Amino acid sequence: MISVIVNGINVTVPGSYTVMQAAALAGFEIPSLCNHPDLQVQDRCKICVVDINGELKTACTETVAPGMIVKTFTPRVLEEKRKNLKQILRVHPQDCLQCARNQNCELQALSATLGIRSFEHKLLQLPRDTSTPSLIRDQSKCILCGRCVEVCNDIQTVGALEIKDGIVGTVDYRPLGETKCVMCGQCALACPVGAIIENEEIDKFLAAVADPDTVVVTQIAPAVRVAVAEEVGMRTGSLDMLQFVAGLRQLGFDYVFHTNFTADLTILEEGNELLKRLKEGGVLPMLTSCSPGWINFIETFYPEQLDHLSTCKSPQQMFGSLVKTYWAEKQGVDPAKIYSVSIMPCTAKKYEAARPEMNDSGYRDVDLVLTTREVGKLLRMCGIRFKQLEPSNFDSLMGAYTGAGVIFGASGGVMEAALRTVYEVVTGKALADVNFTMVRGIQGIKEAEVDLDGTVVKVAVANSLGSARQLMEQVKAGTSPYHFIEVMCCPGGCIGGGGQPIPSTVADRTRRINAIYEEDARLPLRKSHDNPEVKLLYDDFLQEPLGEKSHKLLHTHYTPKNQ
Amino acid sequence: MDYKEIMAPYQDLPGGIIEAFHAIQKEQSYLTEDAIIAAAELFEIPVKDAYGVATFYSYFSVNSRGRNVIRICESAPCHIAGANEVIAALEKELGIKMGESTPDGKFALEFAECVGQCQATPVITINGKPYGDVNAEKIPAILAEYE
Amino acid sequence: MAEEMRVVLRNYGKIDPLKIEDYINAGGYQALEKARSMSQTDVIEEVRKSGLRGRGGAGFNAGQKWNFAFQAQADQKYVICNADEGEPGTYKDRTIMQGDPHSVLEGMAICGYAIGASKGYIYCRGEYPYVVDLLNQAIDQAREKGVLGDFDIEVRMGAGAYVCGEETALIESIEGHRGEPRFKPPYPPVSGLWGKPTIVNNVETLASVPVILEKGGDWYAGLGAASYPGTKVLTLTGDVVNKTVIEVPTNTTICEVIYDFGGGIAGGKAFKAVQIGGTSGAFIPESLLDTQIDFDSMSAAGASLGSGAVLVMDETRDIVDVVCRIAKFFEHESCGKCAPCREGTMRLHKLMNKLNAGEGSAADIALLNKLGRVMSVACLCGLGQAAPSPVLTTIKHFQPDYNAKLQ
Amino acid sequence: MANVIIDGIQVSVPDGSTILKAAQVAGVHIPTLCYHPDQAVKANCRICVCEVEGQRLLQAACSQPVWDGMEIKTHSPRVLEARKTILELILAHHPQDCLNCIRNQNCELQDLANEYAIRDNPFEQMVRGLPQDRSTPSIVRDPDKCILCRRCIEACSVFQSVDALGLENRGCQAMVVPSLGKDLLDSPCVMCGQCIHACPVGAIAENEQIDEFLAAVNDPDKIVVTQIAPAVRAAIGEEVGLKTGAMDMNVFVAGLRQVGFDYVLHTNFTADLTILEEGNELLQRLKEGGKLPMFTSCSPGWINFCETYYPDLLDNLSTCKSPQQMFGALVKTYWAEKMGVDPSKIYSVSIMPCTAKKFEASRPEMNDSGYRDVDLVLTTREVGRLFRMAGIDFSRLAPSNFDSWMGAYTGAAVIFGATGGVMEAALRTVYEVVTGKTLEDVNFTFARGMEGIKEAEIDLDGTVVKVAIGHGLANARKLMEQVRAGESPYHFIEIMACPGGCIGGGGQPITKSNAKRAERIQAIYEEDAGLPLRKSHDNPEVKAIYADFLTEPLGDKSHELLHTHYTPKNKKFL
Repeated sequence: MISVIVNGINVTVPGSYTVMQAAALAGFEIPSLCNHPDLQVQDRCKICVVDINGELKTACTETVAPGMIVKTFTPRVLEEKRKNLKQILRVHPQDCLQCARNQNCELQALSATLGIRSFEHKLLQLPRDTSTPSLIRDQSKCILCGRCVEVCNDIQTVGALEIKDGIVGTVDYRPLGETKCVMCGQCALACPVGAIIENEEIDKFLAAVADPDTVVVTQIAPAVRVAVAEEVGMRTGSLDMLQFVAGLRQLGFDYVFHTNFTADLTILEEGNELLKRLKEGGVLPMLTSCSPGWINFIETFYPEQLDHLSTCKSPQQMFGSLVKTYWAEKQGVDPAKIYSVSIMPCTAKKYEAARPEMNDSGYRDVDLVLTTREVGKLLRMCGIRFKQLEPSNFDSLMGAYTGAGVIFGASGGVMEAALRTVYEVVTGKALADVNFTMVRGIQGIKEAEVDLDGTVVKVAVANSLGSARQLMEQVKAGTSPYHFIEVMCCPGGCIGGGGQPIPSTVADRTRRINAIYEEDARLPLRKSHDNPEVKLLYDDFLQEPLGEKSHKLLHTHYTPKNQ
Repeated sequence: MDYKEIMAPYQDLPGGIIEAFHAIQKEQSYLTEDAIIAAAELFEIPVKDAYGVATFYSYFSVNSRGRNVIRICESAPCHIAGANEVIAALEKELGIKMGESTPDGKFALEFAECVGQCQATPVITINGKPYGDVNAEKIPAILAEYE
Repeated sequence: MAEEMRVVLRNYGKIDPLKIEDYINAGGYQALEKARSMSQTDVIEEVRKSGLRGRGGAGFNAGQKWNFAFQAQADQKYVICNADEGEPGTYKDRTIMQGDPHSVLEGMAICGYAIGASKGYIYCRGEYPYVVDLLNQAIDQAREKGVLGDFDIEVRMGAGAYVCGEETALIESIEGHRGEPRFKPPYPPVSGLWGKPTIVNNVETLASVPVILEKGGDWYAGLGAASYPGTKVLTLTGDVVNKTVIEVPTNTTICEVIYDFGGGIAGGKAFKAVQIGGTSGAFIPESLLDTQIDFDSMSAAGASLGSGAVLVMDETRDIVDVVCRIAKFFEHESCGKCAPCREGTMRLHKLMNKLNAGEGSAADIALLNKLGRVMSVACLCGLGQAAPSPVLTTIKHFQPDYNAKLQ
Repeated sequence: MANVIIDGIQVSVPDGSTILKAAQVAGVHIPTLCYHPDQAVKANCRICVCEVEGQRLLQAACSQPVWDGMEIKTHSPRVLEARKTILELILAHHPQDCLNCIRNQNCELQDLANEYAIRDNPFEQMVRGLPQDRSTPSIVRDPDKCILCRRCIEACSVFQSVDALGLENRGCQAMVVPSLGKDLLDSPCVMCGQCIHACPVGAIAENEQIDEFLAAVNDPDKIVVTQIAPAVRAAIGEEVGLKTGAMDMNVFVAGLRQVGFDYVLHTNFTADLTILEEGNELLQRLKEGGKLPMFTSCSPGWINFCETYYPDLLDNLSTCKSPQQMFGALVKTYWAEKMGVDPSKIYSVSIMPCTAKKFEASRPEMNDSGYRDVDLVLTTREVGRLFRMAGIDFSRLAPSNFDSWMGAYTGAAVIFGATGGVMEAALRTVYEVVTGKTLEDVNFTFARGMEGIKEAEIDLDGTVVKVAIGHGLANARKLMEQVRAGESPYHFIEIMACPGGCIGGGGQPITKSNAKRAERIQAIYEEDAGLPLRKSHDNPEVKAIYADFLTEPLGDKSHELLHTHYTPKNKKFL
């Protein structure tokens, strides 16, 4: 332990502490732009300068030393901070009033904090990169903090972004759509400003609502509810699902359904697929296929392993093809008039919905994907105050769900849901305890062995593409010991998706995961095969898992990406 | 100029400040600061309100301008009847641009919206008196009336 | 061949406007006398029954309006004659006041009796100083003759603000303020001039009243179109043979107005467009010429009767140029109080200028449409709500003119 | 009662309620911009437009009354299109400089732009390009940022009856301007800064002088001394994310030391002193037949107002300087002597809830110490910014005591921050001085609260003194008209320029509503009640200063340092 004096206050801290951490303990927040709680020290913005024994140094890089005297706020320090900030502001567009990160921007907040009143402004107007349906990069707004690069390379191991010639950008300055980008959007969560954001499609939604001939239906992904509360100033997970439904009706949705419904359906299809592969000697380990960022990743980096993927479409796309067939038929609605909107925690879902093959219903299966953030914007735009809203039920036929559907939102959830069903199907017994806690939590790779009446199934769960890569290297080498692997592209699973509220730090993600399992625990039905509307769907329409209709509407194939 | 004396007849007229401003402008064609202050005192309203009124109406000017105010209608009917040629002719004749006054302080040239003489477009007014079916040839004679 | 029907202009050109005796000899002030022999409610009922609707543009039933003011309890009420005829292309109120001022005074006095007001104002636009003189003379004569009884009328002069044609802006102006409209409700019949119940009627409306009292509401209701009975005074301007003022029954069609009364297009050219109702009116293409001029028929055709100005344009006219000029008018005349009008009129003009200069794009036209749509429903008063009408209707009906100027 | 349905929610509201009121009852949020809870309805921004079933026109929620059976949609596609378009229009005419705007992160327009997710504004960006008005030491106007909501005009005219701001021109040329289109300094502006609170954006703000403070701190030869005005503590917490009144005084002192003050003293000290001087002045006037009623003179906005609008009544003003200026004169004389420091090295900074104090400190006559008595005035907001710049976590900061000689105070001084406080403090002292008895209850509750004019009769052992309290200059005007007409029944009148007194001063955290002012007042009286000493004459350091330096109230030294005179303002344009 080392004692240092920060602004005249004596603090004793571990020797590994940076000055920034020591100052925080003494009660002084040292602002910074490039610093991120989950990432490495970047030391790029130089905003965190402090006076250490009379010298100006960055607080994020300096570690404490005995007898150190630190001053975090002197006229000289402030002048230096302002000078460094103005250096960044100099080339930053002054368009806060039209920026997607207005009022949720670290640069804007810092400018206010440091009382910037004037600065030299020489804007370099660079083009916006709109080459993907998922993400928009606005290079003009980049402040060179490097956080996106670290996330893309170190956490996701995608390597679409790099720092070269002092510029943070795509590899070889190529449009994002021509890089290895999997559109997971983790970069958007890391960005302190508006340099990388989701492709906002609010206006398309508003136009659909304004069109009296259109029936606007929506599905809500499992991870959305817990996080959307954060967008409207409520605690994580505190928004009641049925009030959320009421809020969505206020926004103009004609029918509100739940992706949880097709999550349950996925379990029946995918569980049976797994059993079939186990029984009939199919390609193993089988890999889950719900996460479009993950699909993009495997198509790009492990094209030769595509056979391992379950042929199941993601719940979003299963839903899309069913709503314009099964539901339209039952409801007596012209499918041509249905405008199918999905609310997703995910930016890659925008890409998935736009895939050319995703039109098995005879129409675009999903017309529009809105992220949690975009729905948050809509809720704020329409002034929705959830507390005042009478709870409203989901619409029927595709609105019922079980706890198994809910936990799809967290890493390990698909695995746990599958195990709940597979166990009962194989053994014919009721599970004594539906909680498979060994697959829960935020750690990158989790594994378990499950005894199905004598057959031991080995499973693994990975979240973040860096973790996925580890498991895939085993698969590729033929050394994978697993029968079934769940992969979620984003750290923590969908609750940490690229479309989720900003910030999405590990702490935020953990809170959301907890909220997911709390919801699961509260529900009367927690096993997918108990979902009454799923049963009805098989009785009335699909007949059986992996049947002909299922194959047409619920399954797909994958193609290698040649980047 | 004794502004208060000019405005006195309107003093007891509720809301008579607009009439009072008209009266002052009859004498000197625009409203000076002193005139506005005098009006505010006379009508017992804040100066800022008197100023607000003086700058709201297009007939009032708070800037010095020529004695005889020529206003050219440029509303649609006059516009299609050739108001632009009349404007050009006036500018040429007086040697000033729209919005300016002649150096001798005799004329001010201003745009006006419709003056309600649309049976005889294009129309100009001088000190409120309308002249219809104006064209470039007629202008010298009209101006001569104000020599 | 359609024929003029002179109700409002019954004495126009027949009497000396400066001789009250002429007016009285022509039967003037008898309606007022008759009204005063009736109960207030009967007078109002007679006017209501006539179906007379405001001739200033809004088309509200006059009797109903009077009834609101009659019902309102107050120690003082006012009648205001709106003579702030500011719509470009309109001079019918001037014609009425210049030709037959007493018909207006009599109409005001009848209204005053009906609602219980002893004081009237005529708010005459600043562009008509000579009319103000004439009205003052007429009022003096009427006072001398004692025909107005205890009803007093004062003339107030505007000072160049189109927006003062809006009744609450007009009231503000009489009160000596900036002519900015008030938000409504409260409406003037409940709270108007100095917060008192006030009727603001247009010159033409008031000039119609004596005849209605004299011949009966039923008689008037039988004239013209049933939903908007009576006659309408129109002023014909632009590329029409007869630039003149006419009065016709309200079931007359636009075609009849232009060709029968106006003598058709001047110079042997072909018709292109007509803008009716003043500068905020819709542009009407040939295909709609058979529309009747009454309020409801015009509304159904996406147009308005407005003040009754009829601006005819021949085939040579550049619609975009004319609309650009109109947009400048609104930029100049917006009072600046409400944001969509203050900013919107300026943007309409800027965008029209851009298009007119051949620098515009299809996106600019789309933006004009959006802006116009919003202004027409969100502005505080009629000025901002109507300002986009020429733009929107020409984009709709004269698309080729716009396309020809696109970049 | 009218039953209405808003976005499907049924509510019953009194007849005549506006849609906005009904929406509040229903818990439905409708955005506003020109609307101000304490002002008249303006309906000019049109942001609050809603759709009423069966109507072609959208209606402004702030002005449209409901009727029984009315069905309202607050966010239908038509409504959203209108609001977005109106915002785009306003934004296209507003400078894009959030990153260096004084209202960044505390701006109603920025909020709305965010709420309506304005992105690519289709309207071409235009800025008026008008010059900033920096003519006064208190207030900076940036007309380019004005959105013409007119809230400042109403604050100036209706709350304050100052009539400095009005409208000029019309249409898109319309502008809010000081009278006659001049600079603020040439207008009747009293620099109270109430317009700043009313402004939703950065078009009117205090003259920010943080950099001058930092330069002084940076100068090793300067001893930076501060005084804190009574109303500051109650509100400063709001600037750093604490609840109103939640900032502990001694933690606040510690915070001030962190940002660079060498000595932290308290204006409360001279507030107590003011009571002794002013109380004795009142007694003298009562006894010797001086000019009555006597007016308090602590509030510089009020002094400006009196000098501007009631020059004929200047003799009624107490000759006492304001506590700020008494402090300024003493810190460079008495305190310098006591501390043994060179007064020329003292840089005297006062932390004030007030913008007019900046003007007061710059008055040429305010140099009785032989130096500028007060070198710099920082408002509560500016100090809040300093705290945020320094990143101070107040929950972790150890409390620190005031420095001595001019740091002690009583509850009587604390309540100077609220309307009625000076009166109550004076009565606590005057009563005991005149009667020689101890007050049983020091709480003169009649003097408290947000009511515009408060009055009372106080029996001082047989002598009945009539007093009145006015806050907000419109109320002051009412009392002054009585005085001018010779009809004022009062002996002593307290006036504070700002609604609610100093807690509502123009330099306080931006407050849109009187409700917030009432909260701060409560915090003030809670502090008073918690103090051991609550009467100015009990202040030990005040006793010391009379014993050591001043000798007696209204004595020679007092007259030299603590009293002043007033001069009529020859403003041509009232």
